[in-house]
Amino acid sequence: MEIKVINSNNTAVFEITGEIDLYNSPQLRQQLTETINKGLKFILLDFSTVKYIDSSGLATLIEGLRKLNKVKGEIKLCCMNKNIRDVFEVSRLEDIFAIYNTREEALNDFKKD
Amino acid sequence: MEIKVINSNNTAVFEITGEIDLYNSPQLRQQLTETINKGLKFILLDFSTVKYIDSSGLATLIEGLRKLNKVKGEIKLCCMNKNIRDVFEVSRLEDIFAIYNTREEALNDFKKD
Amino acid sequence: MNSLFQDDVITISVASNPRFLTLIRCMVFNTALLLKFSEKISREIMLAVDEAITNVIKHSYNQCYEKEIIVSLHLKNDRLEIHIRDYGKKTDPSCIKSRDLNDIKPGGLGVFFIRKIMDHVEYDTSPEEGTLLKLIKYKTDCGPSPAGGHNGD
Amino acid sequence: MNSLFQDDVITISVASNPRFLTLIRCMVFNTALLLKFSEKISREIMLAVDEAITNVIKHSYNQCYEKEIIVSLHLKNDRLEIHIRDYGKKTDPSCIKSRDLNDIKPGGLGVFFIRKIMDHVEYDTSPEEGTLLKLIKYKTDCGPSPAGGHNGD
Ligand SMILES: Nc1ncnc2c1ncn2[C@@H]1O[C@H](COP(=O)(O)OP(=O)(O)O)[C@@H](O)[C@H]1O
Ligand SMILES: Nc1ncnc2c1ncn2[C@@H]1O[C@H](COP(=O)(O)OP(=O)(O)O)[C@@H](O)[C@H]1O
Repeated sequence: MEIKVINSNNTAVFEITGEIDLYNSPQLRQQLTETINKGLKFILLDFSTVKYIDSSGLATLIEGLRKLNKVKGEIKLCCMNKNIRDVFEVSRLEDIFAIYNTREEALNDFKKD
Repeated sequence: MEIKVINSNNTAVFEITGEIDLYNSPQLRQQLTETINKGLKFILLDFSTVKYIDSSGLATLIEGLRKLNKVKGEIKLCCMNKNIRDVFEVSRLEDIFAIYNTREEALNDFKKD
Repeated sequence: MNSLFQDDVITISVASNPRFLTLIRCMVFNTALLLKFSEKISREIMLAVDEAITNVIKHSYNQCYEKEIIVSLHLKNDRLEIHIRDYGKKTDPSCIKSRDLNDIKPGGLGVFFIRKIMDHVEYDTSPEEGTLLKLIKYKTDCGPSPAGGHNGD
Repeated sequence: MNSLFQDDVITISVASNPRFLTLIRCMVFNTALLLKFSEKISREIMLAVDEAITNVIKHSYNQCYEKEIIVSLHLKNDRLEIHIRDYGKKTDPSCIKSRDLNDIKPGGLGVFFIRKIMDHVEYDTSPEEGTLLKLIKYKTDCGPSPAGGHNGD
């Protein structure tokens, strides 16, 4: 898995490539923590090139969601393929995470003031 | 592996999907033999969706080439991705087979009279 | 489909290191495809096995990465049977439960996926050392009825 | 890269049925990627192993599909070592030769690919039953010089 982080103002976009499992999720967790600690409160995870996610990856996302909620930040996800979407659907995390089709829609929807 | 054969006049186009190895090449061999036995002498193999080929697949192609040569027919290949092309290059079969980038180029180049 | 697969068993032995999960996944996914499960179901079976091995690494082996895991894939005409053998800490199978989906917290989804996806899930702790987890997925129309499918969940 | 891989061995046991070649391929390809071989080299290693197993099925086991093949992948820091064990007919290794590329005929390319791709190819017929084929691919700059790379070919 590779993560490219693009920061601008208080928003960070994560471009994630590859598989998110028990092996890779610590790296995602660390990247999320670092970003939140830097004070960025709006995080968009672009899933365009994510090929796989399991419960270790989902747990990491839920952790990130909780941390951001505490600081009145937001986490959004976009550009999931059908296979990834299915995993969110089955685990009913579709209702918990804000999931968008495109990066633009997601970015425009951050509730900044 | 799946093969879809499209016949028109004395030309057959094989649309091959998947991997060509010891398991699948008998199916390709059979399809080639049937087609040649039907009297079709110009055969184009479209490799667009071929993901893998090994020496069993190459042997099958060489067999087809020989059979067609005997009846003054032709076999042509087109639309290989880089990985497949590499296998032809390394085994020096690039010089033996007529390989084209597009289906149109290949079809136009059959030496029919 | 004829009886070609009746006796085929594929066995993979691998260290309990998460970096090898990806290898087991491609093996399981492609085996399911060979058995003519749909791509969607094959992907689900792959996820269930990934979760089961993740749990072996985390819970049976306490994140110790040098222990042995043996995965065997039993190809049957009507089903794919997957055995996951570890030599780690045993747990009372009745304690291995998925969490309530309404309780949003990290963790606790692995067992949910395993039970949701597979038709049969059995933790056999009878071996002297470790556990043998048996997972079964039936081909459509060969398995138990949907109502009885997610056994004991 | 540190010494994480020093002792890792992955073992796969499978029937000598060509339909399982695709499983071994994905395993080998992904293992090579894990070891940080490039995608191109990983693909080549996958081809070499495919050819070696194809030959076991064809020549050692005479197309009998119910025999056992054991593939073990030894992950080392400087190389990937692949052992292919069969329990079939032994052959004098000096008879296992690739054909002249200028002689265009079906067949005879498998051994060519194996020797071209791998840095070390050794047919060990010393086991009481069958053959152990050892294939080694070194990481760039860790192996023998290119001139000496395609040993004995
Ligand atoms: N192989 C196992 N050995 C022992 N306990 C297990 C095993 N698998 C699951 N468990 C128990 O079941 C619980 C739920 O597992 P799971 O749904 O995978 O979530 P998580 O592992 O994230 O806690 C675990 O917390 C653990 O207590
Ligand atoms: N594993 C093996 N056991 C016995 N003989 C082998 C083995 N591999 C290769 N050979 C011999 O080497 C020859 C060349 O092999 P190869 O290049 O794979 O071509 P092919 O198998 O198409 O003949 C074979 O014809 C066979 O005689």
